[in-house]
Amino acid sequence: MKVKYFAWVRERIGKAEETIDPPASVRTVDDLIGWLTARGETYAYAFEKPKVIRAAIDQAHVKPDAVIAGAREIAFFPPMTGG
Amino acid sequence: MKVKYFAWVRERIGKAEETIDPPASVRTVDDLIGWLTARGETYAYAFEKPKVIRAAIDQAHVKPDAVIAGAREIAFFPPMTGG
Amino acid sequence: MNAPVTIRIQQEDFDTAREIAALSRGRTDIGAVVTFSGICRGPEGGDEIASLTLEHYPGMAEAEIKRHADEALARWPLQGLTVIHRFGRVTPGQNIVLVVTASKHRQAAFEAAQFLMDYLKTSAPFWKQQEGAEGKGWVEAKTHDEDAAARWTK
Amino acid sequence: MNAPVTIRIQQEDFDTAREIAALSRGRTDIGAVVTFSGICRGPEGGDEIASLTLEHYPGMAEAEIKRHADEALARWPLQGLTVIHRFGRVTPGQNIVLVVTASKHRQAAFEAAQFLMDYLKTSAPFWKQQEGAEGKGWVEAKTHDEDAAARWTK
Repeated sequence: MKVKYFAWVRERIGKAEETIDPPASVRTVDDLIGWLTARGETYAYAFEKPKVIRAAIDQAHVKPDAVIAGAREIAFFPPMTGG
Repeated sequence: MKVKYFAWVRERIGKAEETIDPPASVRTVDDLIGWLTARGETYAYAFEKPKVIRAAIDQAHVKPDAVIAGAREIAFFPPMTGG
Repeated sequence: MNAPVTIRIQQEDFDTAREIAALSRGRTDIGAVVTFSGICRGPEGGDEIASLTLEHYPGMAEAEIKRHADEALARWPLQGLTVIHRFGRVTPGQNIVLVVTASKHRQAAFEAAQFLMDYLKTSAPFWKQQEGAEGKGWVEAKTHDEDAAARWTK
Repeated sequence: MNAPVTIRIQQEDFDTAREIAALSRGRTDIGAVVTFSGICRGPEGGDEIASLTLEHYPGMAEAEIKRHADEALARWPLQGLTVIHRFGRVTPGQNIVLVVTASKHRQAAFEAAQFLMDYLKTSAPFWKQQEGAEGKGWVEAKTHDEDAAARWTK
């Protein structure tokens, strides 16, 4: 599954996207944040305040309890500041 | 005192402006409408529904009970439809 | 604060882009520009409007618009505003009125433009006469325009 | 009803006049056109903003704007709408975003433009990084923007 990062989430992790293969126990967006956080310092820094992080599955906004099964692309980013 | 007429008030009276000299008993805008109405058929037609008529004294909107003493220019017109 | 106000009553058309530029050119304190263009609509559902003729009360028209422009400046933090209202004959598709408001933030620019339009509709001394297949007739004032203007006095 | 929708995410600037013309040219069923231009503001107080860099999520940005454009068309009787959002680096005085709405009547055009702007601010995946004398920093989301967007769900 492809993961994308934007804005300061991208900067903190140090990459814009990557392909990951989390275990089946990682069911929701929240689980995935926890799993990524455990991958290293840069991830822990990016996700240090998980409540601030927004997520999208296949380019649509989702809540933290959204199930990730079947997702092709998951994105993490800070609150939007466009317009 | 100069009186101006606009839109269908002007059309019904058949002139855009005139100079009038009403007696002192004509105190308010309402009185003036009554006085003008008595001047002839075209005026009676223009002012047949006095409640619809709007008035301005010296280019500022006024209510029917506004006193006309000292006015240089009084205007009568239908509700505005600009914009 | 330097908030330029432009008010013009004119027979000729206006250029919206030029008016936006005139208000914002060379400035970096404006974050939001709202424009409203009122356009003469054509025939719909049977009735054929060939044209509108706009009559106005010279002098008072400018004064009324100026009064509401000043009120808008007092109510919202604006960086500038422009109101242009045409008179004379306009045909479907042609411009009638333009309001441009500039502010740091969008809410002020939107609200001030709506406020000015609501008052132009109900308080500026302009009258529309429409001319169509069935002859000429004066456009009647609409209750919903009065209602729209009334919300600003709440 | 024929209501053309134009959505563009682009690096280059846009021309407000051209977009108004594209929406309304040759049509006589439009009575009201509202435009909103969001512009990069310059330094104020002590902080010196030299530029903004806009990052976006390609694909999702278009999809989110399209979703809200469709909602606007469902909620208001619009004759057309245009949304253009730039990405990349913009300097003070330059355009960031444009919304154009066209309708028979002004209220629909005003409300739809406000609705679209409120959602662009809070829901379209764009992020602003500002660069000034003190270095770079990401612009923080504002609670009042969330509040503005929330009013449309009441």
